[in-house]
Amino acid sequence: MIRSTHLPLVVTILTFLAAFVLCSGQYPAMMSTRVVANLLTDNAFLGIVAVGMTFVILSGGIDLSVGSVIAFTGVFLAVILRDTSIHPLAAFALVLAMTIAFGAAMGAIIHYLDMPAFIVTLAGMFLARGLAYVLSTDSVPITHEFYDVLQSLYWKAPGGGRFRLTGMVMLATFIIGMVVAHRTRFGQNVYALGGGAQTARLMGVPLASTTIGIYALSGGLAGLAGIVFSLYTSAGYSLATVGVELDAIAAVVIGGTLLSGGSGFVAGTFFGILIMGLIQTYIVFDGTLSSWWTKIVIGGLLFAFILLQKGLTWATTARRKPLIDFAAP
Amino acid sequence: MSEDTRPVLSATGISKFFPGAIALDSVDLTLYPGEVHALLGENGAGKSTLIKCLTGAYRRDAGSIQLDGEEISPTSTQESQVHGIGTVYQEVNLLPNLSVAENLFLGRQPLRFGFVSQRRMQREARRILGGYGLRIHPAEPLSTFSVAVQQVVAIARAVELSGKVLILDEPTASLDRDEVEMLFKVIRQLKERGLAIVFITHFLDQVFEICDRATVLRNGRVVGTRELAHSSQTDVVHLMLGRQLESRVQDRAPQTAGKTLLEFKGIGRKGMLEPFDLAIREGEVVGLAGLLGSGRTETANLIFGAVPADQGEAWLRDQKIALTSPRDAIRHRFGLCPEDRKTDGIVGDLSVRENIILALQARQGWFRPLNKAKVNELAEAYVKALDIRLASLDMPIRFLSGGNQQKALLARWLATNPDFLILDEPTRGIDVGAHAEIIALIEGLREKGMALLVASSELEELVAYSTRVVVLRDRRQVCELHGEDISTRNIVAAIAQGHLEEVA
Amino acid sequence: TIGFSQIGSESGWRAAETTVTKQEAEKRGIDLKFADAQQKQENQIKAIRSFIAQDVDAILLAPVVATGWDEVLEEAKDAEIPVLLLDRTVDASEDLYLTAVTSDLVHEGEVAGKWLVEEMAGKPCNVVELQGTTGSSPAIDRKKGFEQGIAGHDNLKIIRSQTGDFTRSQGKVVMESFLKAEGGANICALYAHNDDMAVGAIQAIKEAGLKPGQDIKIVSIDSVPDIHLAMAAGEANATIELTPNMAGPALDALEAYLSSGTTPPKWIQTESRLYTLKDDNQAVYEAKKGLGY
Amino acid sequence: MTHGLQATLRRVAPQLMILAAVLLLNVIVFPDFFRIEFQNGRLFGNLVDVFNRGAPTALLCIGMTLVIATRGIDLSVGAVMAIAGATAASLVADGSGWVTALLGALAVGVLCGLWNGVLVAVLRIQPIVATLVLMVAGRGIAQLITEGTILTFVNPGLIHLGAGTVLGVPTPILIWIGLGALITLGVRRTALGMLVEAIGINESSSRLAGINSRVLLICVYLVTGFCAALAGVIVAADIKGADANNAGLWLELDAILAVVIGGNSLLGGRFSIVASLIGALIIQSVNSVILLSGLPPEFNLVIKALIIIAILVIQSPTVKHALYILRASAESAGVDTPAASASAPLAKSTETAR
Ligand SMILES: Nc1ncnc2c1ncn2[C@@H]1O[C@H](COP(=O)(O)OP(=O)(O)OP(=O)(O)O)[C@@H](O)[C@H]1O
Ligand SMILES: Nc1ncnc2c1ncn2[C@@H]1O[C@H](COP(=O)(O)OP(=O)(O)OP(=O)(O)O)[C@@H](O)[C@H]1O
Ligand SMILES: [Mg+2]
Ligand SMILES: [Mg+2]
Repeated sequence: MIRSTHLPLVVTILTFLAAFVLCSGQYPAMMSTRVVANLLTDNAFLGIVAVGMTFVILSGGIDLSVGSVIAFTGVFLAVILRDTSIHPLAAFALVLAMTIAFGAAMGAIIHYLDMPAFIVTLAGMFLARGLAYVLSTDSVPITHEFYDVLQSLYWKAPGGGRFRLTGMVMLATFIIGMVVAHRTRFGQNVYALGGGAQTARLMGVPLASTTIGIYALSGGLAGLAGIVFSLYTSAGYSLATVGVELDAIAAVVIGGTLLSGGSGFVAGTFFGILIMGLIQTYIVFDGTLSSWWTKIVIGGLLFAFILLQKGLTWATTARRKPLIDFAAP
Repeated sequence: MSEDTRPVLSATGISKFFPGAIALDSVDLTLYPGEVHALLGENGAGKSTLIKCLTGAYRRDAGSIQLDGEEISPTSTQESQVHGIGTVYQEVNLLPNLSVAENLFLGRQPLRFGFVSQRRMQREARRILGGYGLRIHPAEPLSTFSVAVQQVVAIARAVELSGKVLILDEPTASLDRDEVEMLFKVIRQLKERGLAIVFITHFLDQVFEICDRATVLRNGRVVGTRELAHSSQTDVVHLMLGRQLESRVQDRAPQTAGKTLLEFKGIGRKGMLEPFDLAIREGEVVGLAGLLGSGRTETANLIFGAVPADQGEAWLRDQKIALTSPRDAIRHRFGLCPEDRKTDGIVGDLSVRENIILALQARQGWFRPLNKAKVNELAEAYVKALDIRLASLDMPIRFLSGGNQQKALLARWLATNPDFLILDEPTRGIDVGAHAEIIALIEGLREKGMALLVASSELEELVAYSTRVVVLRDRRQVCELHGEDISTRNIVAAIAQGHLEEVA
Repeated sequence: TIGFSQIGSESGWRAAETTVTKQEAEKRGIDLKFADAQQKQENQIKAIRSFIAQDVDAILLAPVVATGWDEVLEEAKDAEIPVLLLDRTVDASEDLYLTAVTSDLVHEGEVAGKWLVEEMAGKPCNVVELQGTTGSSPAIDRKKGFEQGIAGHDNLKIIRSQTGDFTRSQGKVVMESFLKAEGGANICALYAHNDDMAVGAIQAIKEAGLKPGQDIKIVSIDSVPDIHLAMAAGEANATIELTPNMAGPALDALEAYLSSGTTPPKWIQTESRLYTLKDDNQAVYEAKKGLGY
Repeated sequence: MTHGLQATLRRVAPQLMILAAVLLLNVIVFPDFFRIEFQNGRLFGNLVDVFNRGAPTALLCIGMTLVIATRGIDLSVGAVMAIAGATAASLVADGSGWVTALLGALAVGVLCGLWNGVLVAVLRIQPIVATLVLMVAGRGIAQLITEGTILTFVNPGLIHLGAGTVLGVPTPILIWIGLGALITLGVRRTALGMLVEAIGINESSSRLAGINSRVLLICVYLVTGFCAALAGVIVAADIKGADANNAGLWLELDAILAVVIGGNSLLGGRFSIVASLIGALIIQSVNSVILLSGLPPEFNLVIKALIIIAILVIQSPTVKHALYILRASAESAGVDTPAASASAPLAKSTETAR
């Protein structure tokens, strides 16, 4: 039986499948391992931050800093690998520690100073991008052989699609994210926070550690996404991934998570990512849209998805029958 | 309750200050194992504040707490839970987005290999709720259930959490007799296990039925502690109010109803309320009786246009009118005091003054602000008339105690001078003194020729002021009682009749 | 079929490049698939991958940044699709692309610097600089080039340098603050990394009661129509052309390569022509007006 | 009246103090900061620039304050600015007069507001997502109008709105102060202000109290669209061209920041437009510090972030509360005035409980 709470997830999955079939009908080349592999590879970093964003949004917050944190991570890695002889793995650990601390600091400010997440993470966004500029304004290539090794880890499927390591990292992140969200106390606390912070507090949810944990998680995943992005481009660039936070938020919302918090699924976000990737692939396959029409069409499709979701949710809640509660005494 | 047993919990000198108000002034409270301790007091006396201080939801400003002889100082509700103090706070405090089982087990979910085991959690939830006569699917989100069910879940959760002390702040306000009985059964069991239970309510009958001792608060101070076995209701009421409650003349209201004001014909909404006919005359109080979930609130909302009807028609003074939104209703001089004051009534951050004039202003229109002098005059008049306890008219209404919020909402509608006033549970959470005042107020309004429709779960109250009682069952009108027929017994019979049919 | 991955449409020049590219393709009867990346490298990479999946005959790429293309270019090479770079080269091994048609950004800055050196002829001159978007390669290279151009001429001194984000309004805002911070009389020349910022700055100078082009010399880069209009009015002094027609030479090279297998040189440099007040700027303006700038 | 003025002053006191501090910072990096001259027929000086350059953010934050008061947010204002600018430019390019162009642009802005309002109030889409649609698509629409170019115009009337002066004062300053005053009076002298706050705090209660929350919500978005359009026209007029690509880019974030610095809660409810406007001036003063400091542009964002974080921390409820207690206990430690001794037990006991 499909539980009513699972409906948005089902809707998202069905929407994706329907859209994919429709697109393939128009451009048969889309039904290839290449396109599927590209969807995974090209959206790997976005998917990873979107997992973190899902947690943040589930808790009723928002994290605008992720795009800048990705850029910062990339620049930091590039600069440190250029200027020192540190091994990339050590650099990864270092940068992850930094981004986790950065996220935790934002979470602490949000909780202890009682400030809205929107504003705190907006300042975080300025700060992270600013620090990236200070490190280097130029784009810095990464030429470490370990990077070549990581990049050469892929499986070439029949049909030419390359399933790369980064795509697998994204899948793993999603699976771990799902387990954490639904099968751990931390995950339950995240949902509780999203259901109402005051109530959650009265029910004994540790607000401070949960809030800090959520933003630390988001920061850490942004750091991981930064590492993936640096593998993806073999470079660090301070102007990279501008506005990625909005893409991530859009993916989360399309995936059926409510921005007001408390309701949604990590798995939904995965399909949200795929849907967004599909939209872009479709636009490129079409190849006739001018710059401005590209923007308008993306906006329009975003609207269409929101509307579809709204309609389905409305249709199902309107029919919801009250459940009979008390047994005769 | 022998003198020599050591107290489980003893709080001494608890004080709490709010800007402009002293909510608690050096309050002492002692709980012995195996006792049910009533905490009584008028609205705004500081009962809720006291338990919030005890459980760490508020930071207390002075005082100490000892649990089993050891000093504790919980700074969060989580900490007090760890100490074995389970609490149900006044407004239902559960998470609507989580499932029933998740709500029950939040913070102490059964783990398997370090991961939360949903299956075990639901099995356990089913077992626990079964003990309260509740047979529901625990995987459904809490929001799909009625307030009563949510209240029971909240109680069940608190009971599970309380190893030593269980605190219940007005748990019975939205429960029916049967559920109350069920709750009392559980309380008696816990009492036997040696728990100390704090029970806050405004129903004195319930206090005398279940409690052993009572501590009475007035204006943030303890005015006395009584062994209930050795005291009377009047004694306790006197302690609470600081004065005698005039015994009201139990005269049946004379039948002087005027001409028909409103007539509803076949009005209803699919899936919510069966179509019904109802006529209401000026100077008449129509009572709505029924069990939880029988559709009283739905009737009120439908008539007010809060949920538009999809069939039937409404006539006002022999003119057909459309009721598709509250605004329509208000234009026709209707008023509705909703059941759930927290979500549908108060506008928390606005001042008490603004809350009182809100409906009047909304009817006046956007561009015709009420003048300041008039606003003050109105607000002050109602604060006085209804005896609303507040520090200042400028304070946000959410800082008022529950009962005083209810009175402020009444004031909001009285300020619009309505022809027809719908009251949904007008005395929920209101203290004995105010209770009597509100009943008197309803009678006063009726005498002035206003038409009222009052939904309430308190049958005595319905009997006291209704000129006619409509009994609902399963979202359908089942019968109507007039004049001399109106009595608690008859109403119960009318409700129960349906029950028997259903079981058969 | 040829795929064209464009950065976006962040400026008039970019829009013109897109227009010209489409025109050039049409002229040759080529079916051009256009993908706008909204200024994001990841979108460009996605677009190239999609082009590969569609099995296009060649790919035109106007890279948003120099680094980070190895992986995707390798995939293109594996699929035997030639890639031609427009207006910027990439930091990747040369065998990954067929050719790059670009201007020399450093050279442009240098031309601007040299022009100013000549114009001032040894007189002392305080220069203010309006940089492009922080971190973008034109901003970095044009700054570097200009500094090279004026190196060794101690009479020229850059006294203030701040970013104007390549936009008109920021150009105006930043120029206003320069004028106040340094005093209009102290500034003798303005170097702007693009014409749009210069056009904005001209307005700021006028509002401050000074004469742009005379009191403050103005040199900028790109040669968009509006700067020629300003030059025709004597309000700007020099601009260096960055042609939007990168696709023409690229498509020529591609056709030659596909039909006869002639490998083009790895770098086809477009001309960085200097326009000064001596040119017929009104005519240049008229000629450029219709190009979609 | 004077009572209301006093209340307003008390409300905006923290913002004024912060503004003073940031202006002081300006003076430190540039001692002549406060010098104002009359030059070339217009007031000329850094302070004038702060007011003039703050105009777009100030205009945006007038509407944004109202939207945020209803517990909403409008991410599309930057895009609406671009659309409005493009509309005005293309209208004058087609030979219309500046009045027509202005009215046309404003109408388009209001239309955009209507779209957002309907999405939020009727379709019940969460504001942040609802306005994200127009944020993404709007810039495309603006570019569609200008075809990606900067649409330059020479109409003196239109240019006057952005770059002209009235009695030596730059027109944008007069426009934003005028509109700010108009709307402040408009919401405070009528019941609108309170009703907007009511629906922001508890929409369900407000609806049941008879407030037409749907129409009111739409109106609020209309006002925001209007303000954004006006800002768009000013920005275009300022550079004598509509730059669809860059006009108002990311300005929505500045506007939201201004509203928050103005002490308004993102959770809706009580609002003060005056405080938001001061917030806008604070942001512009921060920008001015950055420009005047002469530091390399790499540091711009870091400086901005640090100053903003400092401002926000000072304003956070927790710090405010701590300051309040500190002040109270300092008072009680001092001379034994009756007022001080009255507040003393409160402050002390709160401290001991920590
Ligand atoms: N946060 C607050 N700020 C200011 N005053 C407050 C605040 N919370 C409560 N009060 C005041 O403290 C007093 C005690 O309130 P409390 O809620 O404890 O009353 P109560 O005894 O539970 O009443 P009721 O029976 O109506 O629930 C009231 O006068 C109330 O106005
Ligand atoms: N939003 C809702 N979704 C589904 N069912 C609902 C909803 N609201 C109420 N119900 C159901 O409708 C029925 C009527 O509930 P309601 O509480 O309004 O009845 P009532 O007679 O007014 O009871 P009381 O006022 O004593 O709580 C209940 O069975 C409840 O479960
Ligand atoms: Mg209470
Ligand atoms: Mg009810």
